Parts: sequence; structure tokens; C-alpha cells
Amino acid sequence: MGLSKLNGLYLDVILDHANNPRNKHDIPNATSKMTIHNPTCGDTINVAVEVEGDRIKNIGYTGSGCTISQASASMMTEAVKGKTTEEALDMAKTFSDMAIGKKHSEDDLEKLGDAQILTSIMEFPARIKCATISWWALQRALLKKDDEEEE
Amino acid sequence: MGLSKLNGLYLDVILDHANNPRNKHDIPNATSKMTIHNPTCGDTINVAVEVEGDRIKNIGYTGSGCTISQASASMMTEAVKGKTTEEALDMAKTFSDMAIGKKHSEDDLEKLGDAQILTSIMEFPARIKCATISWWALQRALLKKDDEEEE
Amino acid sequence: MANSINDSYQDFPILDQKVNGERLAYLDNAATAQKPQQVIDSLVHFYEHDNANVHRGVHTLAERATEQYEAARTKVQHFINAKNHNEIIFTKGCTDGLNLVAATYGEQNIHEGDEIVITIMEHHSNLIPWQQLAIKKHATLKYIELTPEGTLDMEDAKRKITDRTKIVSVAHASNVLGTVNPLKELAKIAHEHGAVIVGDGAQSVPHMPVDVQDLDVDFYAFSGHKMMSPTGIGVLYGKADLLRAMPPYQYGGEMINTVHRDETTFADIPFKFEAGTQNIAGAIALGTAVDYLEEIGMENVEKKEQEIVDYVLPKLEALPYITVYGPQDPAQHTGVIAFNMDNLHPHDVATALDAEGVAVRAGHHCAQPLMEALGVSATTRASFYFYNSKKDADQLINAIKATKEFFNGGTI
Amino acid sequence: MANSINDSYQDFPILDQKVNGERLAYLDNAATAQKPQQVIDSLVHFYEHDNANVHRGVHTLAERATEQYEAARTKVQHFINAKNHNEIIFTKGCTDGLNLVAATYGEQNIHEGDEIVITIMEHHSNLIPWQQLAIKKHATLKYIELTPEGTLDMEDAKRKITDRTKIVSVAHASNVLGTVNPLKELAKIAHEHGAVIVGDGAQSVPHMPVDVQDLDVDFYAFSGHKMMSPTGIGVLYGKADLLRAMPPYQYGGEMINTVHRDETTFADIPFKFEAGTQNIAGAIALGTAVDYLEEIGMENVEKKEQEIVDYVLPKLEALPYITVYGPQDPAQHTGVIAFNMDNLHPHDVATALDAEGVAVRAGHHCAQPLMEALGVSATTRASFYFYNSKKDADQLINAIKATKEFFNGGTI
Ligand SMILES: Cc1ncc(COP(=O)(O)O)c(C=O)c1O
Ligand SMILES: Cc1ncc(COP(=O)(O)O)c(C=O)c1O
Repeated sequence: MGLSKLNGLYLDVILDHANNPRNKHDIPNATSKMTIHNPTCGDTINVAVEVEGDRIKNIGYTGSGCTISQASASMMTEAVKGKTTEEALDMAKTFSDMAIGKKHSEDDLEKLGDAQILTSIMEFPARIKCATISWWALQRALLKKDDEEEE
Repeated sequence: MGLSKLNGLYLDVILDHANNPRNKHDIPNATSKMTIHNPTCGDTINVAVEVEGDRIKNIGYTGSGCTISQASASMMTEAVKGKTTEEALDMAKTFSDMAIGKKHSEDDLEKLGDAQILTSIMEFPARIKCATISWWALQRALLKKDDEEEE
Repeated sequence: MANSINDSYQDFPILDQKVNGERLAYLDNAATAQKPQQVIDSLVHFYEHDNANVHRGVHTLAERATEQYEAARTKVQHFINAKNHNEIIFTKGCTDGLNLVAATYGEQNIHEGDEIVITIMEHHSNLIPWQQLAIKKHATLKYIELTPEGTLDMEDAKRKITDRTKIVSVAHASNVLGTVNPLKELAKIAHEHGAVIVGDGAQSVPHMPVDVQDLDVDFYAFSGHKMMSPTGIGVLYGKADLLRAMPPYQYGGEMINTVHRDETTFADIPFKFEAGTQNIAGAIALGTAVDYLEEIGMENVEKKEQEIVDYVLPKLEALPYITVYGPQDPAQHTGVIAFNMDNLHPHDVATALDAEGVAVRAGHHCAQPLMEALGVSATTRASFYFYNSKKDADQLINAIKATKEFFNGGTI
Repeated sequence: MANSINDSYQDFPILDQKVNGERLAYLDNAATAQKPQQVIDSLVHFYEHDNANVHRGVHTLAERATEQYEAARTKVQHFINAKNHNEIIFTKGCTDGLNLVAATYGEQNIHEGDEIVITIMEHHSNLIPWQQLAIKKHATLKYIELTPEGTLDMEDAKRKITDRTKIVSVAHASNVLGTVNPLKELAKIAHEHGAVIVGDGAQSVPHMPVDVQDLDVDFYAFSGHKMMSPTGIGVLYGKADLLRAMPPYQYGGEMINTVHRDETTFADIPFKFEAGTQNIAGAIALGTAVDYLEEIGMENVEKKEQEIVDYVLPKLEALPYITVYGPQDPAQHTGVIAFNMDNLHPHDVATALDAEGVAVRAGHHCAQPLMEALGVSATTRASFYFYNSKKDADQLINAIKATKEFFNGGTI
């Protein structure tokens, strides 16, 4: 088997997102920010969102990490930009549910856009965290109470 | 095998010492005292010696414990009374050496008197401590520095 | 696995041996339980196929090890019905877990003048940590006493637990008296006074169904080795909000979020309390022991032990030279039975019983204040588990009779 | 046992397997070592024949268990050449031992204004306990820095260790850089300033002869699982007079002399530091691992690992896209080799190597301040043990080349 096993993980679209990350920048008018560390590898992801009304007007991320975490963050920002916070939270839930092996409907998956491709991560349990960390940061950023400390 | 195994341990002379302990009393003019606990069973032995010159003029013990520890204490006091402290320390060393399986000469063993019979304890490793505790207390009492706390 | 609980002894290779030429009757289960083949196999399988360090690893073995380790946590969660798997902290054993609570929650919340309430029947592991904490903090340590029947005096409990009480810590089942304490009721009393309650589950989790949510305990500690798991693994349960508010106990790998030269942020529970490489194989094998117990059913374990006690306790009490401590009524008695034989010292009794193949314990059972309260310096203790049988009980009774005869010459 | 160190891999059943369809090359030994059949058998034998709780028991199994447990202590004593067996304390692991020293000796002896000196290459387990102690006591934590070659800067050590220094704590061998620190020299400097020195032996005891008396360290901690023993067992060595003067760490069964309601007196060492039921089977199996290592000879273990490093390090350094951290000279490098591949993230590297059957670790290796000092956020680490071979080394090199090729499309 060897490296051919990885073909399902490092798909072109994933490598493309990792090499040409979308929305990898700070958001000047962010209404909420969240930093999450992956203590396994020391990687860090910062997600910043600008919510207007109930809609995500703008979103960006910064930080460093592996191919998977970078690609996932990039795909995540593309997937949720312009969505309502409720829709975005639903998507985050779909993604993290899949990551722990729960099934979701085709419809739910469709909504994830490019990001659904990262469901191939299930085959690589040790890397699931890399793929979910940006979705988790999004979730925490959107649900954060005003007085909550950034992590 | 069963209980017959115990015949070598609970010999008549041992039972006699346990039932009719010698020197089981306090020493009014004690020059040194030592209390030792056997934390395995909660038993306690107090040894009191009256040393005059370099000789053990009087010795007694109090405390509670099993057949073996009581018999051993009784035999110990009989064996060392009237001996020089050096002789007594030699005997204590012989006894505790035997208890950890070291060999000693017939001569050394003879000097222990009745107490040598407790060498049968070697067959019952869990009970060695019961047999040695009074010899250990003697040793500590004789070697104790004046300012040392009693235990 | 054996077909029924009555031939479960077949799962335990160690029981099939002779000591001193006699059939082994292992009645020292309160000290440590034996391990079924399934648990031994679980260890062997891990070391022969999946051994790796957990969490930190990307490679296949590390992933397998991590998955099995976390699966064990979930098994324990369900076994004691904790709300969340992150409330299950793996420890070295019950003593480790109790010390953890005293050194973190206790250290943080006990101040001068506060009260800590325990019972006079506590094992040293649930006594000295609180005693030393009280000394250090100039707090007061109070003991709930016994009724004349050898059960916990609940009237005394109501007197001792006051508004100054910050922590109540109680054995769920005694390792000497064979009593089960009304932990749920004690939790209620403690909470009414604003105190937290710690349950010492060392002698209960292996022997009866335990539901930490129903008991409403705040912390609950137990040992794996007393429930057929390897030595060196145990569990501390704690309510999530309490655990989150506590400082870490030990510092090291795995329990951090970020580390800088002069500052560290800590991971979320349970990892905050699992510093350094844990007893990974031990935790996984504990999961296997939980599977084994759940297959039998904890109600059945309890019932089987009750049957043996119903059988053996009256026989023991019928011997005129035997004094049994704790409740005399079998229905109130767990499989732990402490007794003395006239004026024969427990050490001599245990040596004699061992000669007859019967393994019992003699001594203070790490409960010296209880011994003092009972007015003895030591007792002999026989303790049964579900894999014991009436045959073991008979062997005990016969060995006691033979011992009496053997020492009859002496009047000791 | 295998005939020679070169076929010692035959003693390790786990190594004979495929992962992802490829031969397993286990190069994550710095995280945890694999267990030879002898050690696994030792566990099985104990649980199938002798399992009982130690010390407190009079019966035959308890006596057997006690004897084997104490024999293991003596084996460890001789293995590291401690003066007395009572200087060997069994712990849960290296982290547990280091925390013990910080929480007892440290707690007792560190006061406001004192200094604690560690190195920038410490594992979190030998860093956070001192950092948190320093914060709590308003003491100063100082780091000895690296030379440009990736070894410890001894000039800096002489500057940092002063008369205000009370504790120096240093890894004997780094778990990232592959350096061996001059512990004996550091001990001398520490002692000249009246400080005690703690050695973290996690990465040294398994790999080279260690003589604590010759090193003249005051405390020395290591883990069993990194030297082929079960998880959940470790050792803390301490000089007897220091240990005697320290307060206990945990309270519970076995570590007492007498217990009264309001006061406790503690047992002598080592028992004072072994509260509660210990990892008995783990300690005994650690004794078996010591036997195994002594049969091979620690000089031979060291030599064999050096041979592999001599072989693999130049091959690795020859790859233009590889950066090796720590000393570049194989003679100065233990079997721990941390590296990075161009701008490919270590996590991706480890996943790719795993696909090729090569188990390595990726991340900060519980040494975040070191990562910061090296200017990286993570590295990939291959770590060899004596049972590895040139075949494993070749498999690593080939897998790295294949990985480079695989990711060549991307410029990540
Ligand atoms: C240098 C060093 N110190 C301490 C430790 C901690 O050891 P453990 O996790 O076994 O407690 C390790 C292992 O991870 C290590 O490499
Ligand atoms: C009631 C009770 N609590 C605590 C303990 C301590 O358990 P361990 O020695 O496994 O830490 C024991 C067992 O000896 C016990 O019986």
C-alpha cells in the first residue's frame, strides 16, 4: 500500500487550498476572534469573524499548521462566508459530527462545499484534529460571550 | 501438608515463652528505652535496659503482639541479661543476619540460647519481622544516642 | 468467558493451584482481586500488537493505543454512570485519586477554622490526606462515630456536618466492618451545608452497582486492582465544573495547552489531571475488566456475594471462640468479614489458615483509628469476591476449627 | 533470549507486523519502547501464579509478591548503582518522580528570592513543576541556553548557577536534540554553590550505563515504559539523607508507622514515599527488563545505537531538503534524531512515513520552549533503540525520499 494510501487524503483540491490559502489574513473589523492551540503539535489557529446582523460578513484566519489544518481553515472560511451564523454553526456541527464518525444526510454534506472533501480524513484518525480545529475555532468564536477570554 | 507445617514453628519451647513470658515488665532504673511498631500489624514492643558499666544488669519488655513476637522478646531478654553490651549486640547481629538468610557459625548460634530455636522462622518469611522486632529494639536501645528521640 | 457466575473461577488461572499442599482458597479480595484470563490477555494483546504512547502520535500504533485508551475511559464512564467521559481521570489508584482531591480542591478551599468530616472507619488513604490538610490549614478534622451495631451513626453525622464543613469524605463500603454507608444520604446532608462530598469507592465499585449521578457525589475514587485490573491504575471521578475550577495536581507532558519560559496554560479536563505518560495498558485492561463485570452484571455480583455471606457468616458466628466485627446480620454485611479468635493473635491465625491453603489478611487493615475504636490492635479478615464459592467458605470454616485445635495446647 | 544483540528484535513480538501493508519500522522509542517477550511473560506469570498485595500479607501469595517486588527494587538499585535499596522509590513514571521532588524537597527548600536553574532543552515534565514552584514561591527560574552546535552551553551554566541557586534540574539526555548533558560536571558546579541537582534520566537510563554515585546526583528520575517495562511504573532515586529529611508526598496505606485520630508518624524510606497499593506487577516486570538489559550489557546497548546513528545520520544530512537539529556529529548524537523537511509540516511527514510503515513522532515533543529557541513550531523525530537495525534506518531514508517525491507536486 505505502504512500498510495495518501492519495485519498492529499487530494489536489486540498493541496491547492494549502498552497493558495483563501482568506488567510486578519479582519480589521472583526466582531469576534478565537485562537485555538493544537497541543499535540503546537500549531495555532486564529479565526476572526465580522458578523453583521445575523450574517457572517467577513471571515479570515491566520496561524501555522500542517497541510490538512491549513487547507481545512481555508475551505472553512470559503464555506461560511456570507452564511447566517445559524447556518455556519450547523455546518460546523456537521463537520465535527462527521469527525467523530456520526452520519449526516447528503444534503447536510452538500452544504459544506469543498470542505466536504475533508471527510476523507476519517481514514486517518490521528489527523482528524487537524481538520476540525478551524471549525471548532469558528464555533467558539460565534458562540463566545462578550466577556469570555480568548484562549 | 496443612497445619502439620506449623509444628516446626510453634514448638513447645516457643509456646512456653509466649504463654509464660520472662522479663515482661518495665525496668524502673532503665538507662535506655526503645519502642518499635510493626506497621504491618500495629503491634508494639517496648524494650528497657539497665546498663551498668558495659554490662546489661537488667532488661525487660512490654507490649502486645503475636505468639512469635512475644516468645522472641521473652527469649531475647533471657539471652542477653548479664551479657556485656558488646556481646548482646553481637547476638542481635547474629539473629538479624539469620533472619535475612545469612549463615553464622555454630558457636555464634549457641550463644543465642533458647532464642536460636526461632531460626525455624526462616520457613515463614512473612513472620520473620515478628521474630526480629525485639532484637532490633534491643539493638536500637543499646546504640541510641542520648539525645535521640524514642520512636 | 465462563458459562455462569458459579463457574467464573475457571476464568482465573491463579486459583487453580495448591499452597502448602492444600487447595488455594483466596479470601484476600479486599486487598487485591485476582485477574481473569480476559484481562491478562488484554495486556498481552496490547503489548504484542498495539503498544505506543498515546495522544502525541500520528503513526498507526499510536492511533490504535489512543483509541483503546479513550475507549476505556468511556467504558468507565458508563460503568459508574458519569455524565461525561471527561469527568473520568485515570490515576495510579484510589490513594492517588484521594490525594489528588486533597492537594487540589482541598488545598484551594480549606481555610483556617473550616471543618473536614470523615468517619472513624476510614482507610488510612481516606484519612491521612485530610488529617494532614487539616493540620496544615489549621482546620478541624471531625470523625463520624459508629453505632453499637458497627454501622455509621447517622445521628452523629447530622451533628458533625455543620455550616463550617467544607468537605465530607466517606468510604462507600468499609474494608473492615463489611458495612455499606448511606452515601446518597450523606451527600444530601453535605450539600445542604454547602460542603462537597468525596466517596471512597475502593470497596464498593468492584462489588455493587454504582451510579455517581444518583449518589450525587462530587468526587469518587477507586482502584483498578481491586476489580480485577492490573496494579497501578485507578479512577477519580469528579463533577466537570469542580474539576475545571481546580488547579492541576502534577505538571508534565500532555496536560498543557501552551508552555512558555515563564508561564504555562493548561489543557481542558481530563487531560489537565493526567500529566506524563499514563498507565496506558493498565487503563485498557481496566476497560476489559469493566466489560467482564458488565457481562456478569453488577446485580449478580452483589447477589452472589450476598449468598456466600448468608452461608458463611452464621457458621462463623456459631463458633463460640469467634468474634465478628461490624454488623452481625448477613443482609447488612458485604463480603468483607473481620473477626478474632479468642486470644489468639491474628498473625498466628493467618499463618495457620495459610497452612491450610486459606489466604486471609491479619493486621490493622490500614485502619488504625478504627482498630482503636473497636478496642483491638488487629483482626483477621476474610474477604470474598463473586468467583469464590461455598467450597472456599467451607475450607475457611474447617481451617478455623483445625487452627483452634492446633493451638489448644497453648492458652494463647 | 536472542543469541546476539543483532537479532534481539526477535524477542519483540510487536515488531513482527505490517502497518499499511508495509513492514513496521518502529522509530518512536523515545516516546515509549516495545516490550520483549520476557517482560510480557513476567506480567503473565505474576498474574497467573503470584498476584497479591504486598507487605501487609501473611499468606503465601502475599509473601511471594512481596519478595518479588523487593527483589525488583534491589535490581534497580544495582542497575543504577545506588548505595542502598531504600534509595529506590517506585513511582508511576518519570513525571511522577520529578513532581514528587518539586512538591516535597522543592516546597520545603525554595523560598522567595531563591533560584532554580534548568535548561532550555527540558521536557515539560522537568520544566513546568519548577516553573510553577518558582511562581508560587516568588523564586526565579533560570534557563541554561544552547551553544550554536545544539549542545548545552557550559559557560552559561557557570554563569546561571550561583550561590542563590537551590536546585538545578537537568535532562541527562535530550528527547529532541540527541545530546547527552555533562551531568557529573553540572552536579559538581551545583554542589559548589550548595544546590542540589536533579537528573531527568528518562532518555538516558534506557540507553547507556548510569551510575548515580559516580554522577553524584541528589535525585534521579526515570520511566519504566521507555526501557521496555510496562506503562505506569517508574523510579525515583534520592540520596537517603535527603529523602529522610523530606515530608511525604502522598498519604495512605503502607507509608505509616502509627496513625491516630489527629496525628500520624511516617514509615522509613522508601515506604514513606510509596502510599497506597503500588504498581506491583509493573515493578516486578521492570526488574525483568533490567535483567534483560544487563544480560545484553548497557555498553553494548550504547554501542549498537551508536552504530545505527553513525550509519543513518550522515545519510539524513546528505539529503538537501533535510535539516537535522542538535549536534551534526554522529559521535555526539544519541539515537534520538529530530529533523524537518523543507517547508513540509512534520505532521504531514509523519503521516507519509506511517504510510510507508515507519513510525515516527511529529510535534513539539513536550519541549515547547526548546522549539521556540530553535525557531520552529514542530519537528519530526525518529528515535532508535538497540533492537532496531540498519534495515529500519534504510526504510526511514527511503520513506523520506518517497515522501519528498509524493509532495513534490505541491510546494508546501
Ligand atoms: C527527557 C524526558 N523527561 C521526562 C519525560 C516524561 O516521562 P513520562 O511521560 O514517562 O513521565 C520524557 C518522556 O516523555 C522525556 O523524554
Ligand atoms: C476503603 C479503602 N480505601 C482506599 C484504599 C486504598 O486503595 P489503594 O491501595 O489501591 O490505593 C483501600 C484499599 O486498600 C480501601 O480498602
